[in-house]
Amino acid sequence: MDSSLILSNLLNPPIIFFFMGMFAVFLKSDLEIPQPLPKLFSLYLLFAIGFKGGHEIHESGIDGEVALTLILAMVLAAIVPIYSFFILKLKLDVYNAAAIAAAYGSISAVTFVTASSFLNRLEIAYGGHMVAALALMESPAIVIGILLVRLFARDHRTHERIAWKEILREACLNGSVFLLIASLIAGIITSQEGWESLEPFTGEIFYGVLTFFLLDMGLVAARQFNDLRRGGSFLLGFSILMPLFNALLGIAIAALIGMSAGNALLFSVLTASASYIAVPAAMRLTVPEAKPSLYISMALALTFPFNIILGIPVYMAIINHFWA
Amino acid sequence: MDSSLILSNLLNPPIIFFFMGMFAVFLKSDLEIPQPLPKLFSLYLLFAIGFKGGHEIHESGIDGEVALTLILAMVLAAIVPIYSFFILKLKLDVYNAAAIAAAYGSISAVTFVTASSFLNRLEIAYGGHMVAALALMESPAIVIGILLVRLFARDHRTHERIAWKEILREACLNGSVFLLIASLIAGIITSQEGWESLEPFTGEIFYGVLTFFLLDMGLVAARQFNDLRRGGSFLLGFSILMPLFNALLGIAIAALIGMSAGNALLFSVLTASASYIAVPAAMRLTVPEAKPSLYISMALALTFPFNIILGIPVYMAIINHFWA
Amino acid sequence: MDSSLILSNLLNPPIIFFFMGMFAVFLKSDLEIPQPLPKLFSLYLLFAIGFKGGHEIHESGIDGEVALTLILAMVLAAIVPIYSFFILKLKLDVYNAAAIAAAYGSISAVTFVTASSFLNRLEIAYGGHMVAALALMESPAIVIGILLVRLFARDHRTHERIAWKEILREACLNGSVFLLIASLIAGIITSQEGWESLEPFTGEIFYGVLTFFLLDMGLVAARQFNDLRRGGSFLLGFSILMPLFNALLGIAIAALIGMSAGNALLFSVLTASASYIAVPAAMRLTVPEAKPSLYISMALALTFPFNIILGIPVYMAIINHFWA
Amino acid sequence: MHPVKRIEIIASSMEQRKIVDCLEKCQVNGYSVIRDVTGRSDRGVVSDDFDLAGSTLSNIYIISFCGADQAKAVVAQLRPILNQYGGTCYLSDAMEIRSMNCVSTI
Amino acid sequence: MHPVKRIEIIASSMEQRKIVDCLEKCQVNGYSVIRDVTGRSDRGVVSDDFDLAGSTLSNIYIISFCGADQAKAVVAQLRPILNQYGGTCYLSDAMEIRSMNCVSTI
Amino acid sequence: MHPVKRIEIIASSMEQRKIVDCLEKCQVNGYSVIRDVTGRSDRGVVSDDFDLAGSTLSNIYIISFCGADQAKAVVAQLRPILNQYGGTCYLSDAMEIRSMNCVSTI
Ligand SMILES: Nc1ncnc2c1ncn2[C@@H]1O[C@H](COP(=O)(O)O)[C@@H](O)[C@H]1O
Ligand SMILES: Nc1ncnc2c1ncn2[C@@H]1O[C@H](COP(=O)(O)O)[C@@H](O)[C@H]1O
Ligand SMILES: Nc1ncnc2c1ncn2[C@@H]1O[C@H](COP(=O)(O)O)[C@@H](O)[C@H]1O
Ligand code: NA
Ligand code: NA
Ligand code: NA
Repeated sequence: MDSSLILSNLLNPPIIFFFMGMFAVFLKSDLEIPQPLPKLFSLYLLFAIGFKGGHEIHESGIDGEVALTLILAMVLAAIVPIYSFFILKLKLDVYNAAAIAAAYGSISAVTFVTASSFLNRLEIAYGGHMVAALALMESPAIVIGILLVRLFARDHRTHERIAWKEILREACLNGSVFLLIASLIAGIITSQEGWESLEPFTGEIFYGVLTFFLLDMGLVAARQFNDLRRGGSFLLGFSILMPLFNALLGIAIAALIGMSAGNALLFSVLTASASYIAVPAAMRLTVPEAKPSLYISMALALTFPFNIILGIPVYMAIINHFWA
Repeated sequence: MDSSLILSNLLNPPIIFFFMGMFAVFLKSDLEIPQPLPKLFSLYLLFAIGFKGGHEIHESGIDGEVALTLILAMVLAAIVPIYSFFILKLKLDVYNAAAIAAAYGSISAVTFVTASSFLNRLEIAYGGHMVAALALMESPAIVIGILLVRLFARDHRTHERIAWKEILREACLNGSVFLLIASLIAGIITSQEGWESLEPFTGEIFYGVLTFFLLDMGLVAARQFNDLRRGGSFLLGFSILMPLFNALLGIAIAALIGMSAGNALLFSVLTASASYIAVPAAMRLTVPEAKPSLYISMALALTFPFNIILGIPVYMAIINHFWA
Repeated sequence: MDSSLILSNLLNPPIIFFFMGMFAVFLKSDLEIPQPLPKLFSLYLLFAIGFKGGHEIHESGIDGEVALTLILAMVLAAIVPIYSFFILKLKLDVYNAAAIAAAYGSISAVTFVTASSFLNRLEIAYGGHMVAALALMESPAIVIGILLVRLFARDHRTHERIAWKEILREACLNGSVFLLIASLIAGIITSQEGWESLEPFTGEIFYGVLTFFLLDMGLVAARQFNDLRRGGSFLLGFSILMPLFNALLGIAIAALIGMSAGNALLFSVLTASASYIAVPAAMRLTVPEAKPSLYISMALALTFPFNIILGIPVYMAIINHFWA
Repeated sequence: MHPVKRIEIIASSMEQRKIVDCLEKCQVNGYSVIRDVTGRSDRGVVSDDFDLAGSTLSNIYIISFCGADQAKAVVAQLRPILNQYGGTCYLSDAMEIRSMNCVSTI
Repeated sequence: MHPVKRIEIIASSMEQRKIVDCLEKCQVNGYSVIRDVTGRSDRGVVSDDFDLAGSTLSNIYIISFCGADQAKAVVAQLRPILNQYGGTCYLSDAMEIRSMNCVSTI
Repeated sequence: MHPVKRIEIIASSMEQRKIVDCLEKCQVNGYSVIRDVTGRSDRGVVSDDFDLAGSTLSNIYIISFCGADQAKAVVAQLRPILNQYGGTCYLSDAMEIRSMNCVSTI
């Protein structure tokens, strides 16, 4: 396998600064990036990636592959939580199993952004519709997670009606998804001129903002390490092996429908990544019995670093191998 | 009339994102841009527009037209509130009429910035002294508003002396006006080299920051819609027709003194726009009897969107028609 | 002496805006740049200066002069507080004398950044290792300051053990030092490609962010002026003459070991500048008897403006004179 | 000066709308909200680390001074919300310094 | 431990200077200020939506613990300010845990 | 509803870790933290002007509601920390509105 991809990824500013953030916590430095600065960076990244995705869709148009990709993305986001749930139930109660399963069915936008900047660096093209896939994969897993609790938690407060309206709004219209879709649409409908006028903002400083943001993510991820220990080796193994398996599944499907190498990487990263923002927010409301510290720390302190540090270059190497 | 100007304005990223912000509120998405991020964007915009204006004054010098424009700008800012007041008094008490009149005599810096970026896009030149007009028009309306209350509110606490010192400081030295004037002066006195060193900061990312800021303004404006209903149709009509009338007045004066098309647009936008920041702050102190929800919602939720969405391209079309 | 250097420095946007910030406070404008925006700017500046420094070290390698510079920098940071202490003890108690001495032995990163952008403007090269010197000079002065209190404060709570671990962590791993060193290392180990991808972020907008940050520093410095009065003319004199003397000492050492003109300026600025962030934080914990208002106002409201407004061009003129 | 009750509510910022509606339903028209509050309870730690893009997972602190009867009504209305979504509420005593503000009415 | 009064003041951030001066005039040298407080009163909603550029229209929450006599003086001084510019003030009881800090004097 | 003690602690944000550890050592598992508090005491003014890069010199406000016995333990543990590093602490009375949250246990 092409280990130079891993090395070059490691020496990439965003990844270096992610490590620096982790070191800061381990060395007990008081470095911190206070709110709402991380919020600013993440708003910016969603805005930029959405707008660029929309512009590319505008350029390339929508065809059969695009539609198929989007449908398969949503199907995967619904299936992954189901088999994850049954694996997790071997060791956990229904509530925690369902919440973790939902997290792994959903996606992490930061992992996606990191993968797309990895592709930019290698000058491998990818379609703007992958951003649409990103937006569409956030919600199905949440709905499946709630249904799993309903079906398998016998003693669940069945007299309480689920506030589906509120949950679906949270799942489909939470700020991140909304901003992503809004930027995507803006990118599609804006004029060439409008696109060019934003280019210095969405393009040139993008990499720098990502670097700064990953510094913060390093701090945040490292702060979750303590919570990990309580999880035990079963959950540790799950946090690494499940994304790996999901990525391979994603690559297989990408190969089947003949995606380009760039799209295949993003597709595998979407299936491999786990949500630590939208899903926790939704689960808090609907499955308060599940421990947030558990699913947040797994998705954020293990799966996320694994994906951005090793996962992305490894998946790329596999894709390069089979696509060549 | 040239309807393509309206359409091309609508497909412009700042305007698209303004709509997206409004949609987010209507769809009850939880998207928000927390403080002090909007403050950062507005500080940046004032800084950039002031510095650019100053640089252009430095290049072109000051002549008779410039002086005349600045004087007329201040005169207009003092006259508009007077006739607005008498119209408003038909339906409102003295306090609210005076406060709203002051808002419409004063200006909205965001509307001005949006208009100037509209001109940049069309590659129509404008003078840096229009930024000086922007700075000068904020205060006179406030003073007139307070005088109107003094003169017409019979039962007003006349034993209380007006704290003119505090009011004038608030009107002339509030942070926005100060930063604008400071940046203007900095642009005038800095060296060519100093100007170039800031260009990537004040120039290239300007459009992106404006887009982000208008996303927030869309959120904020839409949140004011509820308050509007209480205003009734008289105030709704006022919020649209008064800016239109004021813009036409501005265009007429611009034609009379022979301004260029670009300057004429900015002049009309200054007279047409209404303040929802500086004036409310000053009125809170001096006319506490007026309902802020009333004048803020009119200026922000109706006049502001009207101006940036329809007003600017319409005024431009009118100017194009007469200037041609 | 070359007075044109002083004038051209005064007309430089960062310096102009520093003055504007001071004026805003004197005129009682309500302009403010609320937290965490100043924090964002300072994080950015440390990140950019560290990363650029690291990249230059990567390009030029490390040689004897570099090692000698770093050693001398640390030695100076330890010696300056000692003679400062004995001068200050003429008028002050041990606690305040030691705290102020530590501040003047340590450095001000913002002064350094301003000096480096001054050099960029004049197109005078400097070595990336000067950033390493900046990072290394923060801690020694703190340790010396605490030792001075131990040695000279007879009635000091000697039964209390000094929490050296906590103090050293605060001195060597506080967020500013950590981010600077992390960025330096990142700049050294990243690939050429990684460096280029960040260039628009760390390079182009750098000057603009510095300008904005100095606007805030002007506000903050001016707010400290009231506290200055309590200090009396002895401390006023100290705040101007000590940096001047330290700068001359720095220049002499730079001449002795044959530094380039650019490095000599940065070296003199490091010795001349006084800390108003890291040292106060450390002194609060270890010498609570010292009045923060005293050492912060001296370092920030006098020494800092003196250095960035007059000091930097004057030191440069002296260096130009002798190096020619 | 007359006695009032101080109601302090700490809950997830996602519940702000519901809590404020509940206050207003009980005619409590005076309240203040402090955002970005972190904390800990039996349910675990609440930090602002995950307040990214659209999500605000940190807490709010709502304080309201009102009459004893209103406070009782608020507590009754609030209890089911706190039970379902989490959040804590405390009551204590205070004295109000009446201020006479002129308020215009349209 | 000895009894003190807790003074809580919520007002527009534009009034911070005036209120703090008033505290200091009454020898109340200990207070804390929380910024960016939003809220509602009979005068309407106060949000931080309009805190743009030079304007900060949101509220501040000032809390101060002091002796009963000082509290009385503060209330007397504060009343006209609150009447003119708005803002609310509440008093309640608390116990101070004395801490003995070394404070240098020059 | 049952009576509890309100503990209010205002201290430098650098002491947050120590204070929170102290609360947890006394089995006080419920508390809330407000950051970016400025203020003044006999030691001088604390502002957030110097909160640059790695330094956060402003204060935090910690509030915790707990039983009287726990409060006593906290005060005893806290006193030496406040004496050494500064910070103030106040106790007062409040009533807790019990909420019954379902909490999962693994
Ligand atoms: N005893 C307490 N004292 C102070 N704050 C508390 C207490 N219990 C809970 N909180 C706050 O209320 C939030 C929600 O509490 P809960 O609904 O119990 O999870 C927590 O995150 C804390 O910030
Ligand atoms: N009863 C109350 N309880 C809590 N906060 C209040 C209350 N009344 C007013 N406030 C706060 O004090 C601010 C100013 O009040 P006012 O001067 O009455 O407009 C309001 O914006 C609220 O944030
Ligand atoms: N009497 C008081 N009332 C309210 N806050 C106080 C009081 N005394 C001190 N503080 C706050 O507690 C912080 C630390 O106090 P100290 O340890 O006494 O310097 C101060 O900076 C204030 O924010
Ligand atoms: Na996934
Ligand atoms: Na106007
Ligand atoms: Na020094």
